[in-house]
Amino acid sequence: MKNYKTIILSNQEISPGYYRMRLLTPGFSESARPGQFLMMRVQQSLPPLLRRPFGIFRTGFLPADCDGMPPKEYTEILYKVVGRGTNIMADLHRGDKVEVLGPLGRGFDVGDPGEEKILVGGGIGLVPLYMLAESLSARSKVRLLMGGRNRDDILAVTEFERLGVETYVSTDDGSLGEEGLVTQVLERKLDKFPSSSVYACGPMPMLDAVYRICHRRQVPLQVSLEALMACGVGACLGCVVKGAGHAEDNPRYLCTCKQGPVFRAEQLDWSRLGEEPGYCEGCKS
Amino acid sequence: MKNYKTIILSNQEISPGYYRMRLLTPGFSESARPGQFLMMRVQQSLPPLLRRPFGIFRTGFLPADCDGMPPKEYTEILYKVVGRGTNIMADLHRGDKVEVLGPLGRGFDVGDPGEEKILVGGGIGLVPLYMLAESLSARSKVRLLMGGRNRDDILAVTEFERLGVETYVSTDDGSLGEEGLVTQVLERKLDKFPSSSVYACGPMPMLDAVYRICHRRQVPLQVSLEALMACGVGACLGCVVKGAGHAEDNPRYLCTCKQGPVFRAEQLDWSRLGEEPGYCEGCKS
Amino acid sequence: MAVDIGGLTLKNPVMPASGTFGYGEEYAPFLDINRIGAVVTKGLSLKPKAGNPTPRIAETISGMLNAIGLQNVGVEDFIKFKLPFLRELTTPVIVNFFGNTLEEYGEVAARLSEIPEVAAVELNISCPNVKKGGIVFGTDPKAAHEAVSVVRRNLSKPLMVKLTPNVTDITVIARAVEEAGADSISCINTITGMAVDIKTRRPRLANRTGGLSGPAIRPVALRMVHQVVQAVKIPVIGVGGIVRPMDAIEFLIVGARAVQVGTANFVDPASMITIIEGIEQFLIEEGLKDIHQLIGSLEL
Amino acid sequence: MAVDIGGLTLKNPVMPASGTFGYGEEYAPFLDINRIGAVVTKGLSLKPKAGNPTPRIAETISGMLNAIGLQNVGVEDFIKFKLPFLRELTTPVIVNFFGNTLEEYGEVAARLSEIPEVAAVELNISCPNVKKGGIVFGTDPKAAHEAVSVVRRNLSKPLMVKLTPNVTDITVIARAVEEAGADSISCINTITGMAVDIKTRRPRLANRTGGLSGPAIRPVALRMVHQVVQAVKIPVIGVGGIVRPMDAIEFLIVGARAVQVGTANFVDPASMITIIEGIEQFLIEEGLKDIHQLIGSLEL
Ligand SMILES: Cc1cc2nc3c(=O)[nH]c(=O)nc-3n(C[C@H](O)[C@H](O)[C@H](O)COP(=O)(O)OP(=O)(O)OC[C@H]3O[C@@H](n4cnc5c(N)ncnc54)[C@H](O)[C@@H]3O)c2cc1C
Ligand SMILES: Cc1cc2nc3c(=O)[nH]c(=O)nc-3n(C[C@H](O)[C@H](O)[C@H](O)COP(=O)(O)OP(=O)(O)OC[C@H]3O[C@@H](n4cnc5c(N)ncnc54)[C@H](O)[C@@H]3O)c2cc1C
Ligand SMILES: Cc1cc2nc3c(=O)[nH]c(=O)nc-3n(C[C@H](O)[C@H](O)[C@H](O)COP(=O)(O)O)c2cc1C
Ligand SMILES: Cc1cc2nc3c(=O)[nH]c(=O)nc-3n(C[C@H](O)[C@H](O)[C@H](O)COP(=O)(O)O)c2cc1C
Ligand code: FES
Ligand code: FES
Repeated sequence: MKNYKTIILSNQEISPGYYRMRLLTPGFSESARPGQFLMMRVQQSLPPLLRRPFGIFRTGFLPADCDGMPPKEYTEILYKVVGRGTNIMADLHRGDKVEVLGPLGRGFDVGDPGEEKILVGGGIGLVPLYMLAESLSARSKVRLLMGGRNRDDILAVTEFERLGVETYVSTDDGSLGEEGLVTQVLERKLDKFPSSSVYACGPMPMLDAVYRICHRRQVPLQVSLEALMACGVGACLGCVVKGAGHAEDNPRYLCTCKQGPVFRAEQLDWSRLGEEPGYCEGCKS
Repeated sequence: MKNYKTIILSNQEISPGYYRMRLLTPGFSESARPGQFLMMRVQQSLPPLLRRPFGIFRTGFLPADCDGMPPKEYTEILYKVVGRGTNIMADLHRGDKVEVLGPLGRGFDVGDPGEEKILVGGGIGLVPLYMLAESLSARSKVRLLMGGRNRDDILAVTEFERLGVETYVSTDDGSLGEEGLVTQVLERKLDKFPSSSVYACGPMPMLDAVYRICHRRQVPLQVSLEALMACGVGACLGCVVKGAGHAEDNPRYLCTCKQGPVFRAEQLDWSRLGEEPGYCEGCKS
Repeated sequence: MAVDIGGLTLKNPVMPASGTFGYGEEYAPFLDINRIGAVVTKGLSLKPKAGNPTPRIAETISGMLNAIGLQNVGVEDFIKFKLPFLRELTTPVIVNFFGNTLEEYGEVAARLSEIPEVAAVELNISCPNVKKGGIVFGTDPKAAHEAVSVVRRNLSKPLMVKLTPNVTDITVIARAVEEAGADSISCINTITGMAVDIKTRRPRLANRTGGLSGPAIRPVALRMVHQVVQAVKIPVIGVGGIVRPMDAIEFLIVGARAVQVGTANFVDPASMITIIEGIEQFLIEEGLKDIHQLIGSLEL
Repeated sequence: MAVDIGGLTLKNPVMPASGTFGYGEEYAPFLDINRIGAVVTKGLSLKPKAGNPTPRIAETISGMLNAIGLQNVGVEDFIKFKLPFLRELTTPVIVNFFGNTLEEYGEVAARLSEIPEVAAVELNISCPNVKKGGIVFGTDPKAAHEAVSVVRRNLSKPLMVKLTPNVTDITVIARAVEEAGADSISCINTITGMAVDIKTRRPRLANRTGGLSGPAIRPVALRMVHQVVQAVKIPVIGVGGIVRPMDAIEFLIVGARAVQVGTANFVDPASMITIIEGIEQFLIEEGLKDIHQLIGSLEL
């Protein structure tokens, strides 16, 4: 965990409105766990005032230079352009300076080896699942159910396949893969592999539906949430989400940045999570 | 007078810390008079909030394209990088969008033909004198006394020479031209050509000294002043300067943007002008 | 887009904030003034006023400080030199004014009542830059009531009263002003602020402090407009940090009947036109037939 | 760089603003906490407090709104879970606290007095986000006097009192607080503001309004610190929109004995270190041997 004052190695549009940014981050990957995130300062001058949170897509090493320099460690994020900050990011180039704080938060609990694992990604919610798939796929059968509104929202699936993950794509308009909701695919897979555990990230309505499916079938579920964040480190208490047992007269708030962003489904109060304003608007829009 | 939403044709460092920017401004030069200025919005996003005022250095036409398009009219400014706004400007490139409001203010009164004219420029204060020299040099003998701290502050002198203007350069450190203050040169020239009229623009202490010299010798003087400006059009009353006869109990303020930036020396209250805070700090630093 | 702001109907809810649009003519070359809802003039007093020493303005982060000190030509010169331009406009003219004493408030009001071209007046009881009078009237409910009452008695035109944000509870002042006979309330004026040049160690303004305006103050202005809308029955005009159409829309949503655009005029002289067009566009996008479906439509 | 802030000497005048630095440990990975003048904790109450519903934060132009609602672990859990980390620090710990009633203020003060690791306390009579109590104490001089008196009687440590900017005249509150026995005053807390999502037409904060912080409010904070410095004899700690060294220097010049850095911690967790180094650098550049030559050196 540290503030990396670093530079961009590349920043490319990978699908309309979606970008992939690679950052130089020596020492980052040793500590980064699947499901963690970073807080990015998109430019030195203000505004925007606050940093923006992004899931860590993956980390890696550039091959060593001919001149004998050690291999360079990098971190990749995938992001969707939704507002002021991400618009500025889309204009950045190789060599531009940025600052990232991380890795932050609690990632996924990888669970027992051998168990079947189903990963459910909705649009940009795919991001934290890649490193999870990397660490799961060595020890378990992993299936990725990837959903989006249309083909543009389906990202990086071939990279999951390269890890040996079985992938199933669905889109609302049928422009890629099966036509329909990713949750319909999930129901079918759970019919077939009822003892799987599920890991999900995506828009809140999707997570809500996934929760209801898993809850009904008593399948263990971990979700990665989004929230508006100011600090990302547990200091401001701006990013809280209602924990299980929350009530007006007995409020129980959990910090998304510090106690999350990944939660076991049982930790959360699902009663109104689906309609929580301000959550995951980036994904919804 | 209008708000030109236009683009930059070129933007180059012409001396350390000084830039020359050329803007596409169809229709601008018909109305631009020597000594007028424009208000530039340095970028579409805020901050900086306010526009920045810059003297009009010159206007001109690009040669007509081969494809038969009409010649393109442009406007040039010269600026010194002193703070936030000018730093942003220095980073702009050909094709970048900017907005300029102008031409604004009252320019120089060119006076009678045949009279000897002495132009006194201090550093970036040279800017409004070029178009003045253009219009004077056809009808009068024109001398430019150009002063600066060191050689870097001496700008565009050869361009004045091309107009047939006799130029005399002085620098505080003697790194270019004569060593000494431009006001010493002025005294010598006035000894020789006592019936000249003087036009000056530069740092406030310089203008103050020029005023005292001209006042003593009863030589007509016009000065171009700087002031902090918000609107540039006479609406905010932020840019005022003390007029002749100003007193605590009988305050007389003149708008630098609308009644100036060029004033006849008699219009102003010179008693404390030299120590006016906030004036021409850009030139001083 | 037409709205009624207390006895005066405007063709659209966008007008300049006093002091940022001169007497109208200064901006005539840059926009079609007849397209805006109304013109609001620089604050007038009985006698001409010279204003404060310089520097009078300072840029801050996303805002600016000003201590103009209400420099103005006075009512008589206004009539002589500024009215001829305004008379030719088809859009209504709202004259902003202030006084140093209760009597002066009354006198200016009476004089303005005689001018047919003045469609309404905006009474400034809130300028932080006048040492005498000014500040007291706007921050004390009794004084505010008194000032408004005097003006009301001397005035035969719609009366808009402009409130200062530099108070503990703006609703108390708003109610006092309503009770004293205001037809509408505009808020907010600038928030008193300060900036220092660390090199010279002097205040950036000769007057030491000045009024903060611009986008920086918008959240504070919006909160106060929201409070005032709930406290009074007369129309409220929202002012403070409006730069983009969406900023104006925020104010309309919390219940402002119209908005004033101030500092933004300096940034882009055509801002008001952009804002008018942006609101029209928004109504279409949201399927709203009438601007009144937007005004006060805040979901709680 | 050492300064005395009313019975407590700090090695330098830079500390975090309450609520933006958690209980210290959250930021430990990002800066050497022992280099800052003091740690100031998130506001504590007698019992744990859950805070407001979400959304609790919204970004604004050059600022942010928050309505956390003073969520905190309560005094006892603070002692049990948060103090162990703070105990290991060599830099002094200032505990910020508040109460819902006068009795609670007294009780927390008494409890904090017993903790040797607490070097001083900061009494928050100014948070705009607590409906009960809070706001009343900070905006009324009598209530402020009473609250401070109760705390004073129960406290055996240096007492800093934090003022709200949401008042007509902050000097009245400052003097009341001084008279009641405060050792120092910190100001300002956030300015109440609001923002609306024009698409959903809902307030961006579940609490509707929240406190505005960040660079946008700096000119207002600086003005108030300037006023308070002139109104009282006890040391004043400047807070509000400090991001860069030059911002802190502005506050020192108008007379702040020390400064607190709030929202800037979110932007750059090392801001306080940068600010400390920047002030040191400035003293050298300006040829000042002692920071007291800078403090209050405003030229008028
Ligand atoms: C732990 C975490 C991980 C995330 N990972 C990714 C990722 O890998 N890729 C990606 O594209 N996005 C991710 N997001 C969302 C991303 O942070 C926001 O899309 C981004 O901050 C929007 O910034 P902006 O300035 O472009 O938008 P703004 O102009 O600030 O807002 C535009 C819209 O985005 C919404 N929004 C703003 N901030 C957030 C936020 N923190 N969370 C959710 N919605 C927000 C707003 O409500 C608004 O509707 C993540 C968010 C969190 C909390
Ligand atoms: C009528 C007029 C014509 C001008 N012509 C030119 C020109 O041709 N070339 C040129 O380089 N500069 C010119 N200036 C000065 C120029 O406007 C400022 O240097 C510029 O606005 C500084 O902007 P900034 O954001 O870089 O500096 P800031 O960060 O805003 O300030 C940096 C320093 O510049 C000073 N400054 C800021 N604004 C002004 C201003 N309006 N006038 C004087 N000093 C200011 C500040 O006091 C400060 O010391 C002119 C000013 C006026 C009023
Ligand atoms: C330079 C300047 C001069 C002003 N003069 C007046 C005035 O004469 N009378 C008045 O009521 N308000 C005056 N104001 C306040 C504005 O009308 C407005 O209330 C304030 O600027 C907030 O709006 P804004 O953020 O859109 O600028 C002035 C503001 C500025 C910036
Ligand atoms: C997220 C957040 C939480 C805050 N919590 C508290 C608090 O618990 N107690 C308090 O006295 N002030 C609290 N404040 C106010 C700050 O301490 C500070 O007074 C204010 O933010 C202005 O400073 P800044 O502009 O540097 O942020 C909080 C501010 C923020 C942004
Ligand atoms: S973002 Fe600040 S506590 Fe989570
Ligand atoms: S700059 Fe606004 S009146 Fe001159």
